[in-house]
Amino acid sequence: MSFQLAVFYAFALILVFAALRVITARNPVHASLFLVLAFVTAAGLWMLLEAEFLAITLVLVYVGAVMVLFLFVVMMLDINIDRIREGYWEYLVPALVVAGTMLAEMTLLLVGRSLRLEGMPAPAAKAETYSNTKELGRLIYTQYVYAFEIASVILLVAIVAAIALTMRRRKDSKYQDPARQVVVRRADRVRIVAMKSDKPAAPAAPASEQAAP
Amino acid sequence: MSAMPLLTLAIWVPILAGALVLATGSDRNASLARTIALLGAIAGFVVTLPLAISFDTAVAGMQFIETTPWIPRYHVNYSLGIDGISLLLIVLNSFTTILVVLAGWKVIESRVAQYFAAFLVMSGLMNGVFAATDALLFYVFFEATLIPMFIVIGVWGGPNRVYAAVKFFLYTLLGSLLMLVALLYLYRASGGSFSLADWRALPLGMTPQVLVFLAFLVAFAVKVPMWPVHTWLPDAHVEAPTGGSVVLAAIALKLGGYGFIRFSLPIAPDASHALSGFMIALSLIAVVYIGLVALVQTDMKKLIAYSSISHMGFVTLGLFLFERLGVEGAVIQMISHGFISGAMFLCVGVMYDRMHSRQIADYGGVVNTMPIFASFLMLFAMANAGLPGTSGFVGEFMVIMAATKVNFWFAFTAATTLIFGAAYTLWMYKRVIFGAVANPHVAELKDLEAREWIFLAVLAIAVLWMGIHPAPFNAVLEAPVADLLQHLSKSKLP
Amino acid sequence: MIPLTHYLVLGAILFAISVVGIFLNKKNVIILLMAIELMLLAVNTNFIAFSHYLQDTSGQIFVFFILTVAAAESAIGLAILVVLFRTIRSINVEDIGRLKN
Amino acid sequence: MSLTAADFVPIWPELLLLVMVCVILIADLFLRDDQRNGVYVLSLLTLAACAVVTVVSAGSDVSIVMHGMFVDDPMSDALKVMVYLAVGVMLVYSRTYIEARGMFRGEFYTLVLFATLGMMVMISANHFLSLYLGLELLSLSMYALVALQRDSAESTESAMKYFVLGALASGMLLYGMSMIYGATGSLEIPRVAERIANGQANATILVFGLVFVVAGLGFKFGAVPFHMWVPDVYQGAPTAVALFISTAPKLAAFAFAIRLLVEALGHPSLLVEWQQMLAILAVLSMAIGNITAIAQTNLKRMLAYSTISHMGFLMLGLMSGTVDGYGAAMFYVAVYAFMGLGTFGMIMLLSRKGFEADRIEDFKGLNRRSPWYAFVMLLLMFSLAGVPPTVGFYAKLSVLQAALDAGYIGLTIVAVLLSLVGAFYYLRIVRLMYFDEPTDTAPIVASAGARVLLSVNGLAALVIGIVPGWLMTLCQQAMQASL
Amino acid sequence: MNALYPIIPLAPLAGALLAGLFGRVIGRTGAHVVTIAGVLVALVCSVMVFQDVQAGHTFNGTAYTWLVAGDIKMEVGFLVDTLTATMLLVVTSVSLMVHIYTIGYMADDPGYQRFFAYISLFTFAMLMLVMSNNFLQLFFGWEAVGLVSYLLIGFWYTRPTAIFANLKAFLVNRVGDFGFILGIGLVLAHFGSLDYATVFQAAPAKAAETIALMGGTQWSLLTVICILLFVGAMGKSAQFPLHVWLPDSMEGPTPISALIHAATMVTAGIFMVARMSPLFELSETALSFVLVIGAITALFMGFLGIVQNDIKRVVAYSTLSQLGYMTVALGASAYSVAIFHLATHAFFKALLFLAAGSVIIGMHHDQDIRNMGGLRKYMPITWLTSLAGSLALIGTPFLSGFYSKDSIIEAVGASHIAGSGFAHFAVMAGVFITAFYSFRMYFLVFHGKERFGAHAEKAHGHDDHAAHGHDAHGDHHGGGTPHESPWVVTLPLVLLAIPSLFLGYFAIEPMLFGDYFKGVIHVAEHHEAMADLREHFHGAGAMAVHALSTLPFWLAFAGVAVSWFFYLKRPDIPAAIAKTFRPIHKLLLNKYYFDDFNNVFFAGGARLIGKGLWRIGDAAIIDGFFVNGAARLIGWFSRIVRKLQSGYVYHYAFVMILGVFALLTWFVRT
Repeated sequence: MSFQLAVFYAFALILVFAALRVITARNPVHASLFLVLAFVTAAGLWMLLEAEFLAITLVLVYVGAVMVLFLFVVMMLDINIDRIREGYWEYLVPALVVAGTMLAEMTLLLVGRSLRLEGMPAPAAKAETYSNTKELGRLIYTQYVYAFEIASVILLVAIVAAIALTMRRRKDSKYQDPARQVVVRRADRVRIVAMKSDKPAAPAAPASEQAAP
Repeated sequence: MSAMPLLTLAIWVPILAGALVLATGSDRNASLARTIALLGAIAGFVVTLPLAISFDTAVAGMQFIETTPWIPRYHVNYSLGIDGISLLLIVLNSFTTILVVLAGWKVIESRVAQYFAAFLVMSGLMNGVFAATDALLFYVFFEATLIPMFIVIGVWGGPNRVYAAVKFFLYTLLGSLLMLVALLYLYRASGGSFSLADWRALPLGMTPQVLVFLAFLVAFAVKVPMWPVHTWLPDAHVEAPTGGSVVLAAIALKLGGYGFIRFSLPIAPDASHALSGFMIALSLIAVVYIGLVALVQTDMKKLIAYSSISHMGFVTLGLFLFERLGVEGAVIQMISHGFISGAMFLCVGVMYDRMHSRQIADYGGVVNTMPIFASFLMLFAMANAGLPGTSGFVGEFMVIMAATKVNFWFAFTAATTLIFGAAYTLWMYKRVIFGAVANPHVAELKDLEAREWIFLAVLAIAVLWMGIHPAPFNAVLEAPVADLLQHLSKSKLP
Repeated sequence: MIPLTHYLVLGAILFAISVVGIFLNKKNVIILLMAIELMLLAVNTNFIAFSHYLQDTSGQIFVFFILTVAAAESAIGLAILVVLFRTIRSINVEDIGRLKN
Repeated sequence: MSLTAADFVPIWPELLLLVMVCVILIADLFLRDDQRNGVYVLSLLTLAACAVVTVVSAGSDVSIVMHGMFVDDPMSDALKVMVYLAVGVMLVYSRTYIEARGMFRGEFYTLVLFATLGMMVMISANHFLSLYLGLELLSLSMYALVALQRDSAESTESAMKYFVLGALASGMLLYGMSMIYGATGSLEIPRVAERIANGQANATILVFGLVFVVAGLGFKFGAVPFHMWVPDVYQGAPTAVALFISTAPKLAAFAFAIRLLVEALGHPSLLVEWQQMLAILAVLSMAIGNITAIAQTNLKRMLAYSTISHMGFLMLGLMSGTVDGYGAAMFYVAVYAFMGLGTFGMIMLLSRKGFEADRIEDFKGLNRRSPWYAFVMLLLMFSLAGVPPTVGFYAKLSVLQAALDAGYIGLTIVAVLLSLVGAFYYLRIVRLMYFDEPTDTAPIVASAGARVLLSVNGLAALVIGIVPGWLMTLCQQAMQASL
Repeated sequence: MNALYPIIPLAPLAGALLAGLFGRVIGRTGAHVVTIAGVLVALVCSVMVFQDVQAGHTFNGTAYTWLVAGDIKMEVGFLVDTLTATMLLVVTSVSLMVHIYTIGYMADDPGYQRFFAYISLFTFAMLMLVMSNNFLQLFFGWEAVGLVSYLLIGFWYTRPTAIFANLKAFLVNRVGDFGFILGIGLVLAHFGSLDYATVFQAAPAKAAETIALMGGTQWSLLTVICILLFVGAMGKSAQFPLHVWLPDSMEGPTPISALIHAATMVTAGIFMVARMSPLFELSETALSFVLVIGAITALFMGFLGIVQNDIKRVVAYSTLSQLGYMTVALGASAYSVAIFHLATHAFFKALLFLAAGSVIIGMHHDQDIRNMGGLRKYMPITWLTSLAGSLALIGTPFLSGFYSKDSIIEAVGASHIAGSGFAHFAVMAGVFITAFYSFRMYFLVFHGKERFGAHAEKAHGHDDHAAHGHDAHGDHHGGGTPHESPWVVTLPLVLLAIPSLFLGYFAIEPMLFGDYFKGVIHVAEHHEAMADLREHFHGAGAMAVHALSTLPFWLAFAGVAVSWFFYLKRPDIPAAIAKTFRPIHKLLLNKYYFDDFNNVFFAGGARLIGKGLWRIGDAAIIDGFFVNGAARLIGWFSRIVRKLQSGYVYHYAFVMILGVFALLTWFVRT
C-alpha cells in the first residue's frame, strides 16, 4: 500500500463517517459541523487528485461561507431539538434496503471487470510549471466565459431571490412612514361632526356600561 | 357538375349559421335566434339540393370532388366527394336539421341560441363526415360531432342527463380512439397517405386486416350501436331533448353504418369476409335480444331507442351478407330509419311537451283528445313495425331477402322482427294512444299545433314516399354498391 | 497509485448516504439541505476523479461551476427555509404536508 | 481563444434580455408603487424585442459559438419564440391576479425574466455546462417565484418541496453527467456524440449515467415516478406561477431532452436504452397522471396530474427516435404549453382578491355566468382531452403516429385507452360549466388585455385545430434543420 | 294492359283517401257517396274484366317498377285470369254490399267517415292482393289488409277488449307473415325472381332440389317454401293454431266482420294457395300439411261454435270451420273447389254476419243470443235472409253451400295423400256440427220464447262502446222491443241472399268441371281427386238429388233436428249435458285454452325473457359489470393511487430514488 493510498483510505473513512454523522446527528449544529469535516476531508482527497484550486475553493466557499450561513440559520431559527429525532428510524429498513442495494449495484458496476476502469492509465505527471489554479483561471475567463457569465447571473438571482423572500415588509408588521407623517394635515386626522343636541339619556343605563371596562 | 364547391357549402353553411346564431342570439331575443337558426337550417338544406339534382347515378365513384392540401406534414387533404350513399345521408341530415329546429322552437326557453347553434354545427359536421374522402378529415368530423351532442344532452336533457351525456361521450370516444390507431396504422402501411382511395387499393395481409377491422369495428359498432356496446343509446335518448334524440337516432347512428361501408368493408375485405359470421351473429342478437328488451320498456323514449338498435341490426346484417340486396337494403334501412325514428321521437316530444312525462303508464286514450296526432303516430308506428307501403318495410324486406339467399336461419332470426317490431311498437301504441282517457292530464291535451303538424306531415310524406316509390333512393345506390361488391369479391392479400 | 474506482466507489457511497439522509430525515429540513450538499460533493468527487484520470480540465471547470451554483442554491434554500419557518413556525419535515391529495 | 463579433450575433436575444433584466431591476428601485405598471410594460416590451431579434436572426443554419457552449439552430429559435410568447401571455394573464395578492412587485418580473433567460440558455446549450447552468438559472428563479407569496403556508411549503426535490434531481442529473463525462471524456455535446460514435466510450458506464440523466430529465418533465412534486407545487404556488411552471419550462425541458438524449446520446446503441426508459416513464405517466386526476377536487391539482399525463404523451414522441417523432413531440409540447396557458388563465380570470377559483366546483354554471368564457374553457378542455377539431387532437395524433412509426403498437393502444380515462375528468369540467347551476355569481373582473388574450387563446385552440398544418410543418422543419 | 285494371283497385283507394283525409270537409254523406262510388266503379269494372276474361283476354304484366336492385326487379303488376276475375267479383260485390249496409249500421257513429275510409282502403288492399302477379305485391296486399283489419277491429278504440283484440290479431297475423316472408325469401333466393310466371315456370325443374336446414338433413326446397307460404295463409286465414285472433276480431263493427273477417280477407290465404298451385302440386308433404291443418280447423273450431252465446262469435267460429273446409280442399288438390267454396261462403257468410248485425241493431246492441228469441215476428226480412244463409251454410241441397261443401267432402274422400282419411272424417263430422250450431243460433234468435228484456241488464256488457255515442238507438239498455232494420241494412241482406241461394247451382259446373280455371290452377296427374269428382258429376240438379241419399245430407239433417230438440223442444237438455260433461264444456268454453297458453307462454314468456335480458343482460352485465364496473375500477384505482401522494417530501424523494433504482436494476446489467 502506497502512502497515497493510505492517505486516501484515511480521508475516505473520515469522509464517510462524517457524512453518516451528518444525516444521523441529533442536533443540527452537530450535523453542520460534521458537514464541515466532510468538506475538509473531501478537499484533502481532491488534493490527491491534483485539483488544488478546487480543494481550496471548497474549503473557502463551503466551510467559510456556506456552512456559516447554515449555522447562522440553524441558530436563528428557534428549533425545538427534542422533537427533531423522534421516529427517525422508522424508515430505516426500507431506506437501508434501497440505498444498500443501490450502492451494491453501483459498486459492482464500478469495480466490475466489464468496466475496465482499472485499465485506465495513471495520468502522467504534470510539468513543473503547471499550475492548476492558473490553468483553470485561464479557461474560465476564455473558453468558459459564457458559463461564467451565466454563473454570475445565477448568483444575482440568488441575491434577488434571497432579498425578495426574506427582506420584504410583512403585511402584519406596523411601521411608520415619515414622508406621510410630514405631509399629514389636520383634516386627515380629525373630523368635526355636527351633532344635534339631545336631552341626556336616562341615567339608568350607565351602570352596566361602566361595569364593562 | 357545378363549379360551386357544393360540398364545402353543405358543410360550412350550417356551421357558420350556427356561429352566427351563437354570436347574435341570447335569451332576451330568443326569437331572433330561432329565426336565424331556421333560416340557417333551410339554407343548409337548400345547398344540398343541387347535389341531389345534378347527381349522376351512373357513376360509381366519387362526385363533386374537392381537394385542397390541409396538413402537408401528414399529407392530409381537405378532400371531399360523395357517392350515392353519402348523397342520401347528406340530404337526410340537412333535412332533419330543419325538423329539429322546428321541434325545438317553443320548447327550448333557456340558452336558446346555444341550443340551435349546437344543432346547426352538428349538422355541418355530420355532412363533413359523409363527404370526407380523407380518413383524417373524416375522423375529425366524426369526433367533432360528439361535442355539440354532449352539450345538447347535458344541458337540455332530463334529470339523469349528466350520466347519460358522459356515458355517451366516453363510449363513443373509446370506439373512435381505437379507430384512430387503425388510421395511423394504415397511414403508415400505405406509405404516408390518408386518402381513402389509396387505402382501398392497399394490399394488406390477413392479420393486419383483421386488426384494422376490429379497431374500426369498435368505433362503428359503438356508433351503430351494435350489441353489446349499445347501452349508451337508451340512456342518451331518454335524457336528450327531443331534437337531440332525433339527430342521434336519425343521423348520428348512421355514422356507424356509413363507417362500415367506407372503411371496414373496402379496406379490409378479406377480414370482413372472415369475420362476417361474427358480425352477422352480433346483428342478429341485436334484432332478437333488443327486440325482446324493447318489449318490456316502460319509458317511450327508451322503447324507441331500443327499437332503433334493433333496426340498426338490420343495417349491419345487410352489410355483412355481401349481397347486393343486403347492402342496398342496409343503406335504404339507414335512410328510412332516419325518417321513422326521427318521427317517432318527435311524436314522443309532442306528447312530452304537453305532459312532461315519457312513461307509458302516464298516458292512455290520447286518441280521444289528439286524433290527428294519433293518426300520425299510427303511421309512424306502422312504419316502425315495417309495414309495406312505408319506408320501414323496404330495407327490412331487402335485407331479409338477401339473408335467405345466404342462410335460411339468418333470415329466420332476422324476420322475427316482424313479430317483435310489431309487438313492442303496437303494444306501446295501444297503451298510450288507445283506450279511454286515462287521467285528467290526458283529457286536457290539445291536438297538434301548426308547427308540429308541419313537421309530422313532412315526415309522413317522406315515409310514405320512400315506402311507395323507393326506386329513386335505390337508383343512386346501384352504382356504388355494385362497385363495392365488385371490390369485395377480390382478395387484398398480398 | 490510487485506482479510479476507489474514487468512484467513494462517490457512490456518499451518494447513497445522502439519499438515505433525504428520506430518513423526517424532522429537519436543514438536514435535508445538508444531505443535498453531500450529494453534490459526491458528484464533484466523481468529476474531479474523472478529470484527473482523463487529464481533461473541463471536469474541474464543471466542478467549479457546480460549487458556484450550489452556493447560490443554498442561499435560496435557506431563504425559503426562513420564509417557511415564519409562516408555519416549524421546519419539521412532517409539518410540511398540508399539500396532498 | 478570443471571441469575435460572430460569437455574439447568435446570443443577441440572451444579451438583450440580460441587459433589460438589469435595467428593470434597477428601475424598479426608483419606482413608486403606483408606477409599478412600468415594470410590467417594460417586461412585455423586452420579450417582444427579444422575439423580434430572434425572428430576425432566425435562419435555417446551425451555428455554434462561444467556444462550443452555445448553439443557434432553427429549433432553438422556434422554441425561444414560443417561450417569449408563453411568458408574455402569462404576464398579461397574471397582471390582475398578482396585484390582488400583493406580488405585483419588481421581483416577480425580474425573476420571471431570469427564468426566461435560463430557459433560453438551456434551449441553446451545446455543452453540458451550459445545459446545467441554464437549468439551475431556471430552477432557482422558479423556487423563488413559488415562494414569493410568502405569507401563504401553501406557497412556501410547495416551494420547499420543490426546492428539495429539485436539488435531488439536479444531483442525479449531475451524477449522470459525471458518468457520461467519465465515459467519453468530454462535456461538449457534439464531441460526446462523436466519441460514442467512435466507440471510444465505455458502454456500460454510459448507460449507468444515462439512467441518472433520464431521472433528472424526468423530474423536469414531471414524469412518473419523478412527478411527486408536480401536484403539490401546482396547488401551492400562486396560480400565476403555476401557470408559468406548467408552460414555458416544458418547452425548455423538451430542448433539454433533445440536446442531451438526441444530440449527445443519440447513438443507436444508447437510443434503444433510453427509448425503453422513456417508454416506461411514458406509460407510467399516462396511467398515474390520468387515473389520479380523476380523484382530484382541486383544479390546479387536477391540471398537475393532467400535465403529468401529457408529459407521458410527449415522451411517446421523443422515444420514437426519429426526426419526425421529435417534430411531433415539439408540436405536442408547443400545443400543451399553449393549452396550459389558457386553462390556468381561466383560473386566474375567475379568481379575485381573497378568492382562489381553484376548486373544480368553482367552474359550476360558468355558462350561465359567462357563456363566452365557458366556451373558451370548453375548447381548452376538449383540446386537452384531444378531441377534434381542437388542436389538442393533432398533438395527440402526431405523437401517436410517431410511436406507431417506431413500432410501439401496444404502447399506442395503451396511450389511447388512457387518454379515454383522461377525457373523463376534462369532461367533468365541461359538465360543471354547462350542466350545473352556478354557486358563485360574482361578476368576472379581469383586465381587458387578459380578456382579449384569453379569448384569442381559446379560439386559437379551435382555429389552429382547423388549420394545424403550418404549426406542424414549422416544428417538423425546425427539427429537421437542427438535427 | 287493359285500362280497367288499375281503375279497379285505385277507385276504392281514391274513395278512401277522400273520405279519410277530407272527411271533415265532405261530411258524412260525402264520405259514403265517394266510397260507395269508388267501390261501385270497381265492381262495374270487375264485371267488365270478368267478361273480358271469359272472352279469353287474360293478362300478366307490369304496371309500375317499385325498386330495382341489380338484376332483381321488384314491381307492381297485374295478373288477370279467371281466378283473379272471380275474386274481383266476390270482393267488389261483397264490399259494395257492406258499404251500403254500413250507412245504416254506423249511422250515428262519430267515426263514420273514418269507417268508410277504412273499408274502402281495405277494398283497395284486397284488390291489389288478388290482382298481383308477383310475390312482393302479394305481400303488400297481404300486410295492407292486415293493417286495415287491425284498424277496424280497434275501431272503437276506447273499448279495452277491442284494442286488445286488434293487437292480438295483428301479432298473430305477423307470426303468419313471418313464415310468409321467409317463403318469399326462399323463392327469391332460389328462383331469382318474384314474378309468379317465372317462378311457376322454373318450379318443376327445382322439384328435386333440396336445402340443408338443420345439420345435414336435406329438405325438399319446394316443401319448405310451400309450408312457409302456407304459414302465412294460416295466419291470414285463421288456421289452427293461428286461428286465435279471429273470434276476438268480432270486437270490430259488424260490417267489417262480414267483409273482412268472413268474406274476403280471411280467404286471402285460400286464394294464395290456389294461386300457388303450381308450387304446391310439386310437394306432397306440403299438401298433407295443408290438409291436416285444414281438417283440424274445420272440426275443432266447429265444436267451439256450439258453446258460444255471442251471436257474432257463433258466426265467427263457423267461419273458422268453413275456412278449414276450404283449406282441406286445397290440401286435397281440389283448388277450384276451394275457390268455389270461397265464393259461395263469401256470400252466405257475409249474409249471416250482416243479418247478425241487423239483429244486433234490432236488439239495441245486445249480442247475447240467450237474450233473444222469437225475433222472426219483429224482423221478418232479417229472419228470412238468415234462414237462407243458415241453410246455405249447412249444405242444404240445391243451395250454394251444398254444392261447394259437398264437393269438398267428395274431393277429400277421393284424395289419397297422407292425412286424407282423417280429413275426410273431420269434414264429415263437421257437417253435423255446422248444422247443429247454425241452427242452434237460428232457433235461439228467431224462434222460441221472447227472452229480450229479461236478462238485458246483466248482459249488455258487450256494449260499452255505445256509451261513446256510435249508437243512438236510444234506450238500448234492454228496453224496447226489437224492430226491423232500415232498408239500407236489409237491402244488402236481400241482395246477398240471392247468390247465397243460387250461385252454387249455376256456378258449379263451369267452375269445377269446365275449363274455367284451365291454365290457372295446376293439378298434378297423380292427384286424382278432381278427376274423380268430374267422373261422378252429372249436372248440378242430379248432384243435389243424389245427395239426399248420402251421409252428409243426413248428418246435416240430424244436426238441425238435434238443435231443434235441444233448443226449442227441451231447452233443459243442453244445460244438463253441459253439467254432465263439465270438463269438456269448460274446455270448449275456454277455446281449448289456446288464448291462455299464448298469453302465458308466448306473450308472458317474451316479456319475461325481455325483462331478463334487460335487467340482467343490459343493466347488470353490460352496464353494471363492464361499463360502470370499468369506471368503478378506475375510480377505485384512482383512490388507491392518490394515497401515494402523501404530502411528505421524504416519500416523494423515496419514490424518486426507487424510480432510479428500478431503472438502474432494469437497464444496467453487466
